[in-house]
Amino acid sequence: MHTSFILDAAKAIQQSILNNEAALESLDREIGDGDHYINMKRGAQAIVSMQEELVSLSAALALNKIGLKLLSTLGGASGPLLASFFMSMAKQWPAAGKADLLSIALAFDAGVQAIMLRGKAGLGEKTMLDVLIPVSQQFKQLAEKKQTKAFICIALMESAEQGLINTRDLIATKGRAAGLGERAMGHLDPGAKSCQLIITAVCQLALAP
Amino acid sequence: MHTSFILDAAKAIQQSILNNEAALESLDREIGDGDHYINMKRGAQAIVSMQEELVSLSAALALNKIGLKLLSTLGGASGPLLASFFMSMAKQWPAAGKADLLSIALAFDAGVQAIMLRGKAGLGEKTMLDVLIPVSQQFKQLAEKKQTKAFICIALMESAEQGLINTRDLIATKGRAAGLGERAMGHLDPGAKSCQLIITAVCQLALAP
Amino acid sequence: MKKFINKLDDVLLESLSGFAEAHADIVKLALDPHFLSRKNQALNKVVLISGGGSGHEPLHVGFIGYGMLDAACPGHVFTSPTPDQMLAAAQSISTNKGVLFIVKNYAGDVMNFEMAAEMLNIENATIYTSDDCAVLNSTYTEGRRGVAGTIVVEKCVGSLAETGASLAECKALGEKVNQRTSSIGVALTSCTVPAAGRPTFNLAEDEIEMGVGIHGEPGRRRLKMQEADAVVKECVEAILADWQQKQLSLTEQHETLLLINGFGATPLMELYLIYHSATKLLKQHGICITRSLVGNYTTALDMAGASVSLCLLDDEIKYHWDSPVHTAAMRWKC
Amino acid sequence: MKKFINKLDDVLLESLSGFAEAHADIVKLALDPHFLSRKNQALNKVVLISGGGSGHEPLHVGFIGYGMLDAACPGHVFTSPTPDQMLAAAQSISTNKGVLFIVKNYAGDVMNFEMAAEMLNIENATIYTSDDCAVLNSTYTEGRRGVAGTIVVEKCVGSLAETGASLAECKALGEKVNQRTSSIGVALTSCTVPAAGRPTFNLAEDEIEMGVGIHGEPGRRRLKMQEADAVVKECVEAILADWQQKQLSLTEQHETLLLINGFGATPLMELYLIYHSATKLLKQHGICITRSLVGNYTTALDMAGASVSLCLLDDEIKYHWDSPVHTAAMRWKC
Ligand SMILES: Nc1ncnc2c1ncn2[C@@H]1O[C@H](COP(=O)(O)OP(=O)(O)O)[C@@H](O)[C@H]1O
Ligand SMILES: Nc1ncnc2c1ncn2[C@@H]1O[C@H](COP(=O)(O)OP(=O)(O)O)[C@@H](O)[C@H]1O
Ligand SMILES: [Mg+2]
Ligand SMILES: [Mg+2]
Ligand SMILES: [Mg+2]
Ligand SMILES: [Mg+2]
Repeated sequence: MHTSFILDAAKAIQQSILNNEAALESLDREIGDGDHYINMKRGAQAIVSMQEELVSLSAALALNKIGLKLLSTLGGASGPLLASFFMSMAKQWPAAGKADLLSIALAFDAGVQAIMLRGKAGLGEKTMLDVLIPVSQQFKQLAEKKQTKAFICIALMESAEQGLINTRDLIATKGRAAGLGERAMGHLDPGAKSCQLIITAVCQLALAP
Repeated sequence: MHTSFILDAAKAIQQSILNNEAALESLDREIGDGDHYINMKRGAQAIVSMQEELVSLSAALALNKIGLKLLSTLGGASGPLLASFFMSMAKQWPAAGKADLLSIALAFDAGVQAIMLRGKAGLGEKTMLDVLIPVSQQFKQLAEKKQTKAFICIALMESAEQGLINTRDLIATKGRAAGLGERAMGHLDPGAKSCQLIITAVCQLALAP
Repeated sequence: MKKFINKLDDVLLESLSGFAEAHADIVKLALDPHFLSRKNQALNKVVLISGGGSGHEPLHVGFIGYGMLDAACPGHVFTSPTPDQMLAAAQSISTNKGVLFIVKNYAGDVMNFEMAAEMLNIENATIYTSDDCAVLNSTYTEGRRGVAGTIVVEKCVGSLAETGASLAECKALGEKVNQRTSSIGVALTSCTVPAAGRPTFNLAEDEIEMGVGIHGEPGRRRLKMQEADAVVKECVEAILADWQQKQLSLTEQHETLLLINGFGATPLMELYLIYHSATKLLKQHGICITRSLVGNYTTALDMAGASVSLCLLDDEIKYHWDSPVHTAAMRWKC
Repeated sequence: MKKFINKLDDVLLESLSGFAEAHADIVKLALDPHFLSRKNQALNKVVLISGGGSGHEPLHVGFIGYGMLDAACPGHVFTSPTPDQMLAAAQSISTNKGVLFIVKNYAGDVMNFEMAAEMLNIENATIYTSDDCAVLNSTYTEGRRGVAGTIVVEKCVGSLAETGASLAECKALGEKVNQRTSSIGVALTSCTVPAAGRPTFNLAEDEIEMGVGIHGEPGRRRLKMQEADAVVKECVEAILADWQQKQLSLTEQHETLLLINGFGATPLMELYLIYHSATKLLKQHGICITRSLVGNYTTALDMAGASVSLCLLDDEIKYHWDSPVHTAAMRWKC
């Protein structure tokens, strides 16, 4: 994977976030404080504006810079979490020319682990991890089985979708919705929704001819 | 006129004010601060509660007590004005047995003069005086001409109604509406409305068999 | 209407009781007729008494205390207090220096205080505040309204009275401060008088009322909501035009006090944004701001909106503004 | 949505600029990353830094100054600040006593401050405030939220830090105050985040949200509007139940601080009515109130509503609450 792919992915993610304003905004209004869309929009905008600065860097360096940028622009709960994801993923990122799907999956998994560590959270707590953990596990498994990129991308999009849907009937035990008890049930988690959008945007880009 | 008439009049006035809540309230909301109905209601309630205290007094003393009570319960612009009206009217009130219509008209006029003095206002300033001044003038004229009580009552009710309607197209130069300029046009003055209600209630009572 | 109240008739008394309890170190509450006064009354000073309809809190009760008012007479919501309140307050505090009433220039307040003054057998005088420059044709009417600038008058006269100055001196300073202060307010929403149960006026979702009074009286004009800078520009220009009309001349070394007052429901975040906007614009007009006050000081119940007040300082006013004050709503240097 | 703003993107900076201009005698504003700090930094004291999403003003910027915070890092509206802000603030102030972060216990705030703390090469510690007893099942979750009680923590720790106390001592006092303080809030209306342009949640004309968070997070339950005494009763009982759970024992001579905090759009008149109601109820429970604070101190933009906080004082807390403080929003004895 080249840096140019990362830059294109950033643009695709930004577009996807902008297209889903209503959903992101209303989800966080329902069980949070209503700023998640604005945060994600600000973060995506900041990354897209880095194009020039990133284009000449290696993928690992670019991912690290992205993490740092998110750390200083996103804010909220998603800021340090997504920043940690990118910075940890960057650390594990395979060297140029060695970026096979399995090593990318392992780097991705390192990112997800960093979120778990930072957020002290796991599966089933009604957070972005309910999308990221299953996606990461499946990514590793399918890459180990040497499935094609296309197969993997489709599977991950489905997995993300499923993870997102799973958050609907969970009681939140982390994040702002944790106070809600049963009242959080019936609502998707906003952070899970953005992660699903991000994964879908990247997979679709990877699928494009 | 006996004190018992005054007490009955107080009840009739209170009833009329309560019946006209919507009108009084909305007029003062439109060109004032929205409290006129509440003020009048509180004032009327206070007077009606004085029944026992007043019943054994002369009409003049009762009217003076009413003025003092209004002074300490009404508040707002209408408080000192209506209080001055009653206190001045009380001073001019004819002695028991001498309460012919002309002397009552003169006492009423003394009350209206007191309002003019206290409020530094006259005709055409979009206040309660636009009802009270014409009513007072007509009262004096008709009483001088020795018209019957019934004739006078009907004439005063008409005059009050006309005075009230006249306030509609005036620009206010006194009271809270004075800042409004042309925007006050098209609205009746709330204080004029209560005075019209008061005069009508008293006249109707006087007309009753 | 949703408000924290029990019975409508008890709102005022329960609220005043809470105020007196929360600030029992500074004030005490007298009942029937109602007024609040300093817990420890200073002797040998002019007694400063203000008052007016309730619903503008902290005005006036929040300004009772050392360096400011001696007593305040709260009326019902938006309704002037009655003369018996002012009489009782004045009579309960006896000094040999006389009583100075500070009254916002509204027909109701003026007449009720006037009657109290006539009935009072103690030497007294009255200052009428009239800083509101919103109403354009005020020269043809009974005059301008007193709004947020009243605080500056109360603060400065309060400080002077503390020095043992005479009634005439206190009145003169108050009138000077009033003359040098102009204000104008803007409403984004109406307020709701508890007893009325519904908004006093209606503004469309994109309308604002320029020049609104602190009781929700309609103002100068109704206009479409605009960006803050445009709204504040109209306020600042109205004030500066008023200064010109008042022939307040600005020397090279002039200093001013800028007061951004919230009407009750506008967040501090926006009040400070207005402050920033006003300073930018005033600087463009060569105005030098050296004192400031930002917050909810003269409110209109739950109205969203704010007013801008500007006071042209001189050494005397500045001295008395800066001097120690210890009240519930304003406290410094002690 | 009608608000005094120019461009959405500029709200925060313009508002902070106004704040810094209006209080230039106390604070200064640093840009990129944004933070505010004392104009005259005291040396030889623990550096107290707080921060959080904006929209709660005067919290935290209004509490920078002598006797309270050294710096505050404001995030976007309702969004935690980012670690670079805390780093810059901490690095700009150098004393040899270390840095104490005071953080309201929200996932976002916790993680951003945590990352800053990890990256900071100065000795530091963190206090997490968690006075909100609204959330019933908080033991199963990541914990209770920090709300208006945070002010009491900042005031007391601020006072102690001024004496030259150590980082550990400051942290210990802050944690004690937090432990002895419980709060719960009620919303009558939602708030509107400027960038969202619409209310965060919807309440019917006769509904209230009991236990609401200061970002409009849903609370304990939604109920029909009732008279103030009934609403306040539920708040007071929630607090006393929480004290029991915390095993705070009340001696004969106990003293408490009662804080009635407005969320932004509720008039002072109602806040004092709540204060009166709360004192009545607390007295019935044998609670003795000897300190009080009533006003808009920890707001939620333009939300109508209020919170009740009760702090069980001891001699140390009382001493530090009473000690001089000079900030934009709280000032006494100096
Ligand atoms: N401890 C945590 N672990 C993982 N994800 C979390 C955690 N806390 C919050 N989140 C995620 O963050 C999202 C909220 O992000 P955002 O709205 O930007 O921040 P905030 O909650 O501070 O307003 C939640 O929907 C959830 O997915
Ligand atoms: N100077 C005045 N002279 C005569 N009547 C006046 C004067 N000022 C006000 N009023 C009357 O008082 C009425 C308003 O009374 P009210 O609403 O009770 O008091 P406020 O205006 O103080 O709220 C006006 O409608 C007007 O009729
Ligand atoms: Mg959020
Ligand atoms: Mg009125
Ligand atoms: Mg009134
Ligand atoms: Mg947030």
